[in-house]
Amino acid sequence: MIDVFSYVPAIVLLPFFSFLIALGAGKYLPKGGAFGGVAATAGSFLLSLWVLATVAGGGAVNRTIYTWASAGGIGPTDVELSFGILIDPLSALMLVIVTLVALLVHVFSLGYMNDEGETGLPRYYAGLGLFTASMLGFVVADNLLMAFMFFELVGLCSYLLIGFHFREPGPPSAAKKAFLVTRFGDYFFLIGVVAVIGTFGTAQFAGPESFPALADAALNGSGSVAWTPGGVELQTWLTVVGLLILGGVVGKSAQFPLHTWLPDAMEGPTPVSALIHAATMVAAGVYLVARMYGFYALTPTTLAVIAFIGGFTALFAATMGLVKDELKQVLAYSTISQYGYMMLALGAGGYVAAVFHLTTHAFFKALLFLGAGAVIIAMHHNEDMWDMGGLKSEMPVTYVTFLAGSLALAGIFPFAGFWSKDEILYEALVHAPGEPLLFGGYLMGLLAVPVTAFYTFRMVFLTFHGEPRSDTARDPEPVRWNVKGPLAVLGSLAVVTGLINMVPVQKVLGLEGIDLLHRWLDNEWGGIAGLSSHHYADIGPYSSQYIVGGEVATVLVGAAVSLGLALTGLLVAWQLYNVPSPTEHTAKLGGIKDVLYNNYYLDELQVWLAYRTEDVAGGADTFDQGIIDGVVNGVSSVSLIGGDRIRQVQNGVVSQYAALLTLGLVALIVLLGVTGGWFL
Amino acid sequence: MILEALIAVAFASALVVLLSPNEWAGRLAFALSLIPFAGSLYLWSGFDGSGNALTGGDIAYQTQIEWLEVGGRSVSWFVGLDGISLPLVVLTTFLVPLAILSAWTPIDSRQSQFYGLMLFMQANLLGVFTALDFFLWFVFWEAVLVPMYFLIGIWGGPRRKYAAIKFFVYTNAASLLMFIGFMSLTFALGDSVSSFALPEITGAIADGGLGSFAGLAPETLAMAAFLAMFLGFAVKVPIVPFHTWLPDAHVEAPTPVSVLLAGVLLKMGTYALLRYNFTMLPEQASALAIPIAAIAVISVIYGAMLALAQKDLKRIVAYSSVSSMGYVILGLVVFTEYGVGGATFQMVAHGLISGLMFMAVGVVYNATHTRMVGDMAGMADRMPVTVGILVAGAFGYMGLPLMAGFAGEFFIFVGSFAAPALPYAPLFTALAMFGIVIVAGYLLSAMQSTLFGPFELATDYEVGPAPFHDVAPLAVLLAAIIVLGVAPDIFFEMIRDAAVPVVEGVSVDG
Amino acid sequence: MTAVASSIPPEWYLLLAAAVFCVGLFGVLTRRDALYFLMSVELMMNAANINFVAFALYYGDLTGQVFALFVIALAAAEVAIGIGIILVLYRNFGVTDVTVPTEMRW
Amino acid sequence: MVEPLPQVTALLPVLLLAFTGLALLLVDTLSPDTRSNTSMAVVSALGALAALAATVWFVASGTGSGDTGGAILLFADAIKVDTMGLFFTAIFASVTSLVVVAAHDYFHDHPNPATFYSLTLFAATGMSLLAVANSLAVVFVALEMVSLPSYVLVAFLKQNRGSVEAGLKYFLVGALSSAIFLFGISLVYAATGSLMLGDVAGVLGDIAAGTDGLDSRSGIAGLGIVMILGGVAFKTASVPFHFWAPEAYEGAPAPVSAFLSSASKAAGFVIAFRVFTEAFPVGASLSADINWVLAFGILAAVTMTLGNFAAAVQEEVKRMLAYSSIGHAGYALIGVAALTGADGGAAANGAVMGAAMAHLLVYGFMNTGAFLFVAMAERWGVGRTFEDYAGLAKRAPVASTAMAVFMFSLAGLPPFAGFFSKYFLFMGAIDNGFLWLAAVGAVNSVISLYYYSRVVKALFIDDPASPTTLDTIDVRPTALYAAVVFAAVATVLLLPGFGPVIETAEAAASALF
Repeated sequence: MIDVFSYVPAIVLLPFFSFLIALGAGKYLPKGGAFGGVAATAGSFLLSLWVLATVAGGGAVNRTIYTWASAGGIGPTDVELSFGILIDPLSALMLVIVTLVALLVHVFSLGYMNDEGETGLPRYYAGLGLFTASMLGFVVADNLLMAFMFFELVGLCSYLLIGFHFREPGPPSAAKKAFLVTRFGDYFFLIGVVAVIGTFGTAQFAGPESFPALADAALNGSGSVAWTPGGVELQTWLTVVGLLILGGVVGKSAQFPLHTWLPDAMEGPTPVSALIHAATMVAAGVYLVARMYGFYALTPTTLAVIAFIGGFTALFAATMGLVKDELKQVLAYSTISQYGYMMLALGAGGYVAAVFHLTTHAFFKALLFLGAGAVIIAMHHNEDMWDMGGLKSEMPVTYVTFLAGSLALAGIFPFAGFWSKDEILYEALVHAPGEPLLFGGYLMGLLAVPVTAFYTFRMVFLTFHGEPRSDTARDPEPVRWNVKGPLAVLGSLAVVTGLINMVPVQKVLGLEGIDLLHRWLDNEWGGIAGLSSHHYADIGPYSSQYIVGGEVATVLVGAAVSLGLALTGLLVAWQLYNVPSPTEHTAKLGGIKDVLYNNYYLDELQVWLAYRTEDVAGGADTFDQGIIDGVVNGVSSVSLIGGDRIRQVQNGVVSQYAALLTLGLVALIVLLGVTGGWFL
Repeated sequence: MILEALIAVAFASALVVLLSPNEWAGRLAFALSLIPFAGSLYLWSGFDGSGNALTGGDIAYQTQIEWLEVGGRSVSWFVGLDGISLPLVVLTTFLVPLAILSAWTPIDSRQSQFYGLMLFMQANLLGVFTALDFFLWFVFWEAVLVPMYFLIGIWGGPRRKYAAIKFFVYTNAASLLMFIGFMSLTFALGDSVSSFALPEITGAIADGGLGSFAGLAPETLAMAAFLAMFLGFAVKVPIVPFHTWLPDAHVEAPTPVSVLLAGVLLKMGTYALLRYNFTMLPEQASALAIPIAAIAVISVIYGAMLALAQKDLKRIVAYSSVSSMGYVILGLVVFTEYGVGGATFQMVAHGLISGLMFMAVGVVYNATHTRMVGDMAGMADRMPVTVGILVAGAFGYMGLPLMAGFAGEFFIFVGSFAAPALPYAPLFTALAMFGIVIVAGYLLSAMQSTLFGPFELATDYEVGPAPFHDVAPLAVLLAAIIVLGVAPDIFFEMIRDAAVPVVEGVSVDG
Repeated sequence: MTAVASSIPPEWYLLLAAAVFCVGLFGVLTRRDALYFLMSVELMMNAANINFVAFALYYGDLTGQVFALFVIALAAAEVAIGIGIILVLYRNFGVTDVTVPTEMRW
Repeated sequence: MVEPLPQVTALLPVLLLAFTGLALLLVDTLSPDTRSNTSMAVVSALGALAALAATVWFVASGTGSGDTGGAILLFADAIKVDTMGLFFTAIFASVTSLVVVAAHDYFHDHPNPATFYSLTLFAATGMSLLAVANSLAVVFVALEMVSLPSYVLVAFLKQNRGSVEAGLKYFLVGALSSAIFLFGISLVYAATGSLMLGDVAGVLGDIAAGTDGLDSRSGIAGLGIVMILGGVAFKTASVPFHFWAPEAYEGAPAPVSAFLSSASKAAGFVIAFRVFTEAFPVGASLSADINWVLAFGILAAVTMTLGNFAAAVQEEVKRMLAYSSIGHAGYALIGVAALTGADGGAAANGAVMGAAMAHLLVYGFMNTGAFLFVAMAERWGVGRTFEDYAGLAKRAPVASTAMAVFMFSLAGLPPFAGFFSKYFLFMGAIDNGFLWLAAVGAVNSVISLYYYSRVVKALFIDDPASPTTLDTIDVRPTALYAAVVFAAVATVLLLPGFGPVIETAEAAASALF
């Protein structure tokens, strides 16, 4: 039996090689090195499936494969910084998702980039390859430091790909913003990493010597940590560390208040948006929390904060999605909103729910973006929905798949999104009592449901229904297999993914065992001790309470409420926009419209902050040149002036020389005489 | 005797190039500068030292020959390598050939003198990093000023004369202060030392050989000497507020000189701080831990803020060097293996990265004849490869993982966050870390406005891709940076080994 | 030695010499003519001679007296040189006033 | 070993110089038509070099040093040949040879250069005699032997107003100073009743111990000592007796300036070193309430400060060098200022005074070289200011490089000998606990770096005012070049070869304590 896990590095390295090939030889290869990328991601995908199968067969691994920096003292302890792989149900699942989406994006790019005659394709495919590789490296990371490093690399790739069209003014600025804002989050993440290593002497995710295990032991008194900052109580300190790491999550997963980079990131090519938002960069944040959930579960405050941020972001972003005119803008805010749901789930102790939504969202959001890409091709890169309309007859495949994705996003039964979102809300609901923050998060999450349904179908109707509102819409450019293929795959996934975890059905009908994902993440087929949902539930702070009657009742009520709300939103959208020639109704919102349209003026705020910082810098510069350097130059000029005074003594008249000479001598005599007492 | 041969070859080639005709001085210099590089690789391969050279570790390639005797103490030719000096020697011999390559385009007058001086400087730099006798070290230390003065003064920019004299006088003043400090320290040891060999002096101090001197009690004297030496080296590093000579020198100096100035000369200061202040007088260092850490943090943040305010690409990189050196100081003062080792590693890493940045900016300058952010835009359109490497280097500067800069900074942060020797260590570390945000801020802004967007150039030069011999060194540097970032242990292990005795110099309870 | 000479306490010789020295010094500081300057210097040297001679007598060893002769000879030589310089001074500047030549200053 | 040789041969260097001078004078007077500038220069150079050779040989063979039976006393102990004397004689001889060689080109069109050579050699003779004097009488006589020719040399260009003015000022200040010096000697004689250095020291000891009646003598002796100190200050161009120096060095022919600022200054220091150690030992003087160490300390600080600060703001290179040589006098004074009376301080005292001696030797080369470069510039006819020197390196790379070497060496930068000599001097001061003196020296050497580098900047960095300015450089004065290059080479080689110098100097100085 060959050990598949020894091939795990290959999953990461294959896309990396495609990066090297595209970068080095891309311009000599057909399609600008696209095939290399496709082949590489396909290989990674197959390997990932194999890994998944192996894990299903009971295998799991947590292995250090490379020592980055040899052991040395950091004060309280010695540490060794290393790279390794951690393959358990969670990471195996994530591997499959990432590689699949990456593969489809590569294929789609053939249609979106090559067929559209883009320049700089080698750079593009190199970027995709590196992006995929970084994300995969992040997924398999076995310790926080390695995770951070690939986390950062993901950021770099987002910079490169968002700024792909560097000759235009917009993309570079968007790329800069994306990197800067996430870097700001990563600053706290980095402090967190250092703090974890300093506190526990290790950054391992799994195993008895992992930092979640050590923290658990230290909290229940059966162990201790190497170091805590003087005077800080352990629980508090762990909360602080948790929140610090959360900073990185908030940045990458575009949670409030660091979400502002994501809409701008739409400047990147659409397939890149699909990759970033569905499966890689933005997913990384949530995945990180899930990865080290054993640590977060120990600190209720952190969980509550996560839940609240998530719920708030879900609603907040959804409202902004209401009024956008560009196709991708709507999708962008929906992404932010959906990741808010995942955060809510994690904060609510719904570990499985979060992973579930992460999975479904990965598929239907990739689908939506690629669909949007198809539309954009058809519309000759015009994204304004008010110029579209009536496309469903022109591009049926795109329409059907896009519709599936939209239904999933809106959380309509029985599409994937329904199951995952419903479970999130359920988890939040049952854990909410006695947790004000969590309850607030739940309410906002619930409120976001109709809003989501509304803006989703506003988008669908404006794009595909009604009369064409422009010439291009009347005669859209056809798309080829390399566009339809990925859409078809993802479309079907968007429909069926929900089946992997039909908890409500199980609970209502009592069908045991159909909650595959639960059992999967509970290590039923194998996994690593301490990384199971059960364990998390045990150490977590929450206990379930059913408001309405028993469990089943609660399930049904919860599902009914969320579905009902979703349908309401859908219907409103139907009323307003599913008409031959829809008109803008945003005016009805009055002042609120501007606020929403300008994203609550948060970008303005950040710009303002940036300018103030520059002012401070300018002041510092003035101070530096004026005062500090002034002193330096002052010393020299003072010396020279002194020299000029001194030379005046030498006035050329020899008699005065004689006089001064005599004076000097007398002075000496007097000095020595007085000190020596000669004259007594 | 290999070490001697290395330095001798460097001096000899300097002389040869100085006398060679201008036409092929550049090529000759490059060829000759490869010899020391090969030599240093050989030294690396055969390196068998362990421990710290000053605290009685096994010194590799050691030679000690009596030179002269003054004031009853002997001065000797005493050179050797340990885990701290070897990486810096390799760095020097590695950077010089590349710097010489990068000079082929911009240097178009008095080439033989230029390259001769470059090689002369290299010889002295090698001396600085290998000398283990105070006076021998001091000779090399001061001798570096002479070629630098000419290199800035003759081939520099418009205000080159001002910059050259400022650098010259300022750093020399610092050396004198340091000299007085160190001499008082030595003579306070009385007859317990019979030479100026640094290991002997370090040992004597460690054994409590310090007596009262010039009316100062031993503790007072040690503290005074520490401060004198610290201030002396602070100018060289440079640490805020003694940094103002640096931007002027960098802006005026021609590209290859900036490369060596940022890449190696600044490291002289931190290297000396490590050798003298932190290895010889650890108690004083840890007694002053808080103020030193404070100025380290100030250097990081203040330097970064200044860089944020600059419009001249070279000035930006210059100020960010000030910022990066702040990390090194922080790493030194925390007295942990990762802190001190990381600081030393950061010297090498920053040497490579800042070298790359200056070189890349220089290549752009060769094409555009301007370094002002406002004067150009969209350079990526005209010189893709150069810009690509420049961007990579910039990310390296921002501490992108798997590049050398991240390794150095991360080692320092890990080493300092929980350091017992420094009160409020987590606070200081967190503050210093914020530098990585600001550095991203100004580098990204500068790149966005100069490299990206639609191409435009204030001047009307025809801009095309840079010649091979301009781009090649950039690529080589980038490769080195990545290698060092992926496998820092190739240096870090030996560095840490040499750092352990330094760390043990301070006894921290708990 | 004669009774007179020995009966005078040595301090008096010192005072005399000092007085003469000061007179010379006063001349040097006040006179602007090179020749007066020269003479004043001679005076100062002779003040020294007084000491030598007197204390040679006081201590009863001849070194002082012999040295005084040397000094006189050297003074003569110095004057010779001085006159020569004053001569060329007169040729070039047309004066013997020492305060006139001030071309080089500061 | 030199044992078989009769004692008097120890004076060989002095005699060589003296006879060379006489020979030149003889030829010049007997057959004025056969003399030629070249032959004169060659003869005097040979004479000086012979003296140098003899000196070096003596030093090498340890003549007069402790390990070969100690100093050699001659002429009723009036002469004392020891290592220090020989060391300084070496300085005088080498400077003299450099100067006479350079003079050959400098005076190429002078009607009667012969007198120059003889006068120079007579002055040199006086200096070397000064170096071995063991009695205040001999000191004074030798001092005049140095001074009188020097006055004439400064005023050597009779038609040149500058030269004459310089000569006049030098003479007047010199005459006054030697009068003061002489009166000081007389007072010391009055207080101690002897002129022999050793005996004076003995009586001073008695006075300190108070073992004889007249304790007021310490006052008289003190007065005398301060006046003698004044004479020393004159020779070494130290404040407040420095006023002659800027004018004399600027107005005199450049070779003469070189000679005075290097050799004559060293002569002043040999007086200081010998008289103040052998006649007025530190310990005895201090216990007799005569704190001349403090006096020298003040002088050193003031002198180096005045010299360097004034030099920093000069427009003319030659005058800048003049002030810089005042500054260096200040440095060298540390050798007698940073002395300690504490018992057991002998070694440290020897160290610092030895460092001063070594500094003077190195200074002899680098400063002479610098002035000879100025001589070359005057020979070329380029102007005197920094601006006039702009871009010279383009036309005269070798000479300019040599000048750069001198400047950096004077500034105390490696890899030049000035580095060691200066830093060892500061080190000696610190060793004796005179941190403040070292600090003042440090500040000053920073200033000096500024103005020395101005010259280098002019030569190498600045561009000539107009392309034609450099056309005046149409000759290559061989002898001048030879002298300058030789001085430069010596300045460089003395860094690696500093060992023998400093060790000899220290040994010689330590022998005095």
